[in-house]
Amino acid sequence: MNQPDLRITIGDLVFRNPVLTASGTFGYAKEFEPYVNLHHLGGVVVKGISLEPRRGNPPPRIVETAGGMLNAIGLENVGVDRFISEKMEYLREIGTRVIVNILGDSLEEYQTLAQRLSEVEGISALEVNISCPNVKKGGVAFGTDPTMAEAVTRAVWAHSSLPVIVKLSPNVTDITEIARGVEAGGAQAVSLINTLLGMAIDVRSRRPRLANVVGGLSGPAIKPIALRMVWQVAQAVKIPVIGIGGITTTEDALEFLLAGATAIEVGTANFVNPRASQEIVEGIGRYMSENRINRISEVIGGLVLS
Amino acid sequence: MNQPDLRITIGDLVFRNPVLTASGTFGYAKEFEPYVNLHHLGGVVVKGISLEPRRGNPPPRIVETAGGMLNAIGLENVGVDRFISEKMEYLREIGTRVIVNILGDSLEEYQTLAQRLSEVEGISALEVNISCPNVKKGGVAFGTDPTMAEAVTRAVWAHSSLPVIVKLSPNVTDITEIARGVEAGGAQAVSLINTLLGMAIDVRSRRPRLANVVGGLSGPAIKPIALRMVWQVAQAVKIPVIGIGGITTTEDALEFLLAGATAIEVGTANFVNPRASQEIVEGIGRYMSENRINRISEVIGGLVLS
Amino acid sequence: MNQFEEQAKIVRQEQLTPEIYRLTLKAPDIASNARPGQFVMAQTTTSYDPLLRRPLSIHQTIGNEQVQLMYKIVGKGTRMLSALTPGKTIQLTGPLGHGFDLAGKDAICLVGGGMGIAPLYFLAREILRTNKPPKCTVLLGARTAAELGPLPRDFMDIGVTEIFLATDDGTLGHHGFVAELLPKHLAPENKWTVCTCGPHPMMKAVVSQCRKQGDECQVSLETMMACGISACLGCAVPRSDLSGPYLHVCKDGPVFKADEVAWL
Amino acid sequence: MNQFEEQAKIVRQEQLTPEIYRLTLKAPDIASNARPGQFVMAQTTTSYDPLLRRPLSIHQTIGNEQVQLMYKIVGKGTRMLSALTPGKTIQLTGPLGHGFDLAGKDAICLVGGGMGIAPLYFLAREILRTNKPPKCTVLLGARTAAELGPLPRDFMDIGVTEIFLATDDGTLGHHGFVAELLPKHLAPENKWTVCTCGPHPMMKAVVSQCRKQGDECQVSLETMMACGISACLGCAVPRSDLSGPYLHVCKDGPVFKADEVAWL
Ligand SMILES: Cc1cc2nc3c(=O)[nH]c(=O)nc-3n(C[C@H](O)[C@H](O)[C@H](O)COP(=O)(O)OP(=O)(O)OC[C@H]3O[C@@H](n4cnc5c(N)ncnc54)[C@H](O)[C@@H]3O)c2cc1C
Ligand SMILES: Cc1cc2nc3c(=O)[nH]c(=O)nc-3n(C[C@H](O)[C@H](O)[C@H](O)COP(=O)(O)OP(=O)(O)OC[C@H]3O[C@@H](n4cnc5c(N)ncnc54)[C@H](O)[C@@H]3O)c2cc1C
Ligand SMILES: Cc1cc2nc3c(=O)[nH]c(=O)nc-3n(C[C@H](O)[C@H](O)[C@H](O)COP(=O)(O)O)c2cc1C
Ligand SMILES: Cc1cc2nc3c(=O)[nH]c(=O)nc-3n(C[C@H](O)[C@H](O)[C@H](O)COP(=O)(O)O)c2cc1C
Ligand code: FES
Ligand code: FES
Repeated sequence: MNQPDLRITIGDLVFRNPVLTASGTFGYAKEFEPYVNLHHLGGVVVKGISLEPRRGNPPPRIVETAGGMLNAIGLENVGVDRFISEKMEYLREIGTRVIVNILGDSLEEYQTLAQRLSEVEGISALEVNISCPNVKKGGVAFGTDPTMAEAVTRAVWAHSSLPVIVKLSPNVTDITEIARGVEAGGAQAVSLINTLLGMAIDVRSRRPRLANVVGGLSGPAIKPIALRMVWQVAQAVKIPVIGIGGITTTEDALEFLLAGATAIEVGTANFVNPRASQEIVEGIGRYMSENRINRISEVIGGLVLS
Repeated sequence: MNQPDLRITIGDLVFRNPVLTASGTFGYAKEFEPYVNLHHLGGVVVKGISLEPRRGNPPPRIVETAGGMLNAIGLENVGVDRFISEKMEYLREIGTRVIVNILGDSLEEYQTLAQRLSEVEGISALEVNISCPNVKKGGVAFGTDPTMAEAVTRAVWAHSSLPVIVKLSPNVTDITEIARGVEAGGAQAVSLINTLLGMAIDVRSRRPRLANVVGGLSGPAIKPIALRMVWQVAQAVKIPVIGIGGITTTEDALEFLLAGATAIEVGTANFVNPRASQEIVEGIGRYMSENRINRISEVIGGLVLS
Repeated sequence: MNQFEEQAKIVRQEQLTPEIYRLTLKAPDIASNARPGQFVMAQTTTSYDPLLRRPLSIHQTIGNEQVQLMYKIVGKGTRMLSALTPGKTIQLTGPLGHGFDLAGKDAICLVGGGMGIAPLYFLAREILRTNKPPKCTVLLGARTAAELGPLPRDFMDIGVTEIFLATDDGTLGHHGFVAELLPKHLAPENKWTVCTCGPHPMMKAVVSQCRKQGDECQVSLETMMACGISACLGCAVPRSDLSGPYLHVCKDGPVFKADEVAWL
Repeated sequence: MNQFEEQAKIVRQEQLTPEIYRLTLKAPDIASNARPGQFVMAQTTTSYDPLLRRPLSIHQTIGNEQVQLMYKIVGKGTRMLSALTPGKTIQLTGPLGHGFDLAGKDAICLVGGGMGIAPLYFLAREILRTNKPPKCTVLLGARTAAELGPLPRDFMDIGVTEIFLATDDGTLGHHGFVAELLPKHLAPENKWTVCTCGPHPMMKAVVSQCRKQGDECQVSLETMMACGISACLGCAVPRSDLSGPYLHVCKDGPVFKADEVAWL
């Protein structure tokens, strides 16, 4: 039998395989050079970039929970200028697709970021993080209202030559509504889920365990929720869906593909095992060979309902 | 030092201590007689009761996940008539408060249930499960819309002499909105959270692991989300909040009390350790003695923010 | 209800085959109340992953003090259980469910497959102890000889004389399925009660053969279980007529009359 | 970057005190690249609870083959680690972060408290090996004598001659805090470099004493860590002027010049 074909397509972009790394969990890729053959990955999504550099939240910023972790990094990043001047040179040479995750507090910020990054060589797509609060609209997250989500998508899309992936927040009543808004706004794909808002308290000090009080829950604990949302969204929109949330093993990745995800992103698992992303690429290949599956498209959406 | 005073009040009801058991995880209490001194508990909330008996969903109905479990029992129950004739006799004698969890597919069903149960001796309060789909409104859950949530609350309240606790679904964008709706509808208290909607797939058979495809996620995995919601709701409403979600140890219970919960319910932990609820009662007492806390009210809402 | 929650100290942890272990626990309340076919919910770890306890049949009781379990490593929980060493303590809830019903039966045949053999050993001991004269035929099946490990010997050691084996690959006894041994070894002049436990397809074949022969059949079912104590309602199985309320394996079973439940 | 991911086989697991363990692992890539003050991220279980690996300092390397860790049981992760037996394998990432900077220092004083002593042993060995003549004073503190276990002896065995102890309860050495030993034992005629690792309040006191004496001070900090490899940005600590971007312990540290970071 031939080598199985793991390639997937999002918009006009072909990816070597469906395994990407999730924003904020893979640094700017260089951090993983000792552990992963970066060019074996489908792509990397870099840490969220804003217009201006951000310090992020004060520590403590992370706390472990049952089967997961909370983070309140607060979107610490070097800002778009330093990102372009300091990080892109390396990223252009890693031999895989680079997706830049962007975030802003206003439509204008998203637009400017989209514009700036479209001029930069070596970027395959933008992933728009819409979980951030809209400062102008009283801090309600862009990602919790379908109209606002559509507006951000349109703003980015109109100001960029790059394919636009919009990353959805799970902290909503009906994620398919948001996904449809984003699709209408011109997104080439949606990725989901971002973290679930959570909290932990130290009963000895009676204080929150995170200086920011609340943080984002990620890791295996959230996988069932993420998988359900990916399945719902895959049925609700026509654009490709990228599944994220607790993916740690090959089996986890396959669950998301079967539920209808065209690709997946490995997040917190990179912290637990820095080789996780590459091991999942290899694992999917093995699964396909063992089950005599030639193309990954035969797996995607392959869930059997009786 | 005196014995610490663990009593709490919800409406006019005094509870021996803040530890209740969550609906659907404690049967009709009798199942736990070999393991727990039922009269040591603050109260028990019995399995959700509907007007007619329900078969529930076909098996498989449960699957374990990282730090949690999914269930799709499908609200199997004996119906209100058999509940009253077969279960209440025992429940009247257990020496603790009995709260009956009710569910329906329409406002009328909730009303009728409220009416029927108000006539029954030995029931301290009703807990209204509003996570169920409203059959008349196209299956959207009562619990995801503040107006609908208010309407159910009002319907139950108007047809019952019993205090009404409304149990909130976490599958919403802003749980404080729903809580405020419910408060406006006349609820004496809110309890939260119910399960988060999730899913799991068996990659070998390519089938969902639950016959119902999706199910409710519970257990330690969801604790950070539940705690965050309880904290938010405790700030948003004036009525007491009952905290639920992944509570397994005394520390977990204390986290919820510090976040502002007046009482807590122990759920999935009853499956993992049938003595969990009683151990938490004992643990809270010990914590108070060790920290020279006389009254539980000194713990409730005691979170320190700097 | 004679159910108990015990802090059970591990007395012995024996590895019988690469995958099969026998665990001896000190749990006097459970030991002195257990009946063949009943099970326990066993804690495998203090971690939250895996979260739930695991249902395991009682393989035998030793005096009124000890409970023995026999289990196969199939996943995280059983693997963690196998890593525990003597002196450590685990929580055990039991004895749970309804066991086999032997009242007034005289010719009894036990048909076990794989780990389903575990509870049948306890049952065989009970039959040999109480039935006078004991008439107990034992048919054991497995995929391959190694999977049976010391089990056939164990049955012989307690005095079972009629014991016949089958392996899917023919490495021991009959080459084929254990259900195929029934017509050969159950003399039609007796009114047999067949007690079976094992993989679903095996039990289905046994039930169908019993129907043909007109023998009564009791089956021990397995489902996913969250609680084991009738609280979660997770262990539902359909009744034979596929209607009415579901049966619950942890309370109505795990042993059922074959005709009570549906064989899909 | 000289960082490696190794499947490290457990060579020895020694219990030194009721709570303190010493773990020897075969991890040649890490062993041959480690510098004193660096750490590893160690897997403690294959379960998802606890989920994250644990940061542990390198206590010493043995030849170019083995890495030794010394840890105290304080929670789930360290408890699970202590249950692992020789022959088992755990994943290890390292060596991570920046160690102590000894370039051009001649009079070095190591001040350790509790488990903070673990990396100082590796450091002492390195000083004795490279500094000619070695001038290495070691001050060790703990709550009580038992907590120090065999550590003072270990330092003497490798040739440290100037070693002074302090315990909070006076059960061994100076009755009081280890920082109080600094003025007495650091001869003012030398230009000392103090290297310290231990509980935050202890290090704060050491830093403050060093400032008074005009001695250079290097501190090894601890924070919660999810990744250890500069990917999560969880290990932030504020700079001494409390402004500008945060420092990250796993990358910019764990060893910092005392003046780089804020002492709140
Ligand atoms: C009443 C009863 C008695 C039992 N007695 C024994 C016994 O004496 N010896 C023994 O070895 N096993 C027995 N089992 C089965 C045993 O409970 C499972 O093998 C065990 O729970 C698996 O746990 P795990 O974490 O190792 O595997 P998991 O990682 O949980 O699962 C591994 C695989 O086994 C499947 N599985 C898990 N649990 C069950 C289950 N309860 N039923 C069917 N499939 C399952 C899973 O779907 C998965 O594919 C019994 C089960 C029941 C319900
Ligand atoms: C660079 C570095 C090197 C270290 N070297 C050593 C060493 O050589 N030997 C050793 O015994 N320990 C060392 N530690 C500390 C060690 O990592 C923690 O003790 C361990 O992670 C606790 O895990 P646990 O699961 O047992 O405890 P948990 O259950 O996670 O926590 C128990 C308690 O300890 C606190 N805690 C946990 N981790 C940390 C942390 N990283 N910093 C501060 N408080 C924490 C928790 O808040 C909690 O109160 C080091 C830490 C760092 C960052
Ligand atoms: C420490 C940390 C930092 C993160 N930073 C970002 C970010 O900058 N932008 C973003 O869109 N998502 C961010 N995420 C969310 C992840 O990309 C991912 O959506 C989420 O963690 C769920 O996946 P997981 O469970 O596999 O981690 C971050 C997550 C973690 C844990
Ligand atoms: C098996 C099972 C059955 C449940 N049945 C009900 C029910 O009938 N009515 C209800 O309001 N909640 C029901 N719940 C939800 C629990 O009461 C509780 O809100 C939820 O499980 C979260 O708490 P936990 O994480 O402590 O279990 C059920 C939960 C489980 C696991
Ligand atoms: S296993 Fe919970 S009811 Fe049977
Ligand atoms: S621990 Fe993750 S960046 Fe330092």
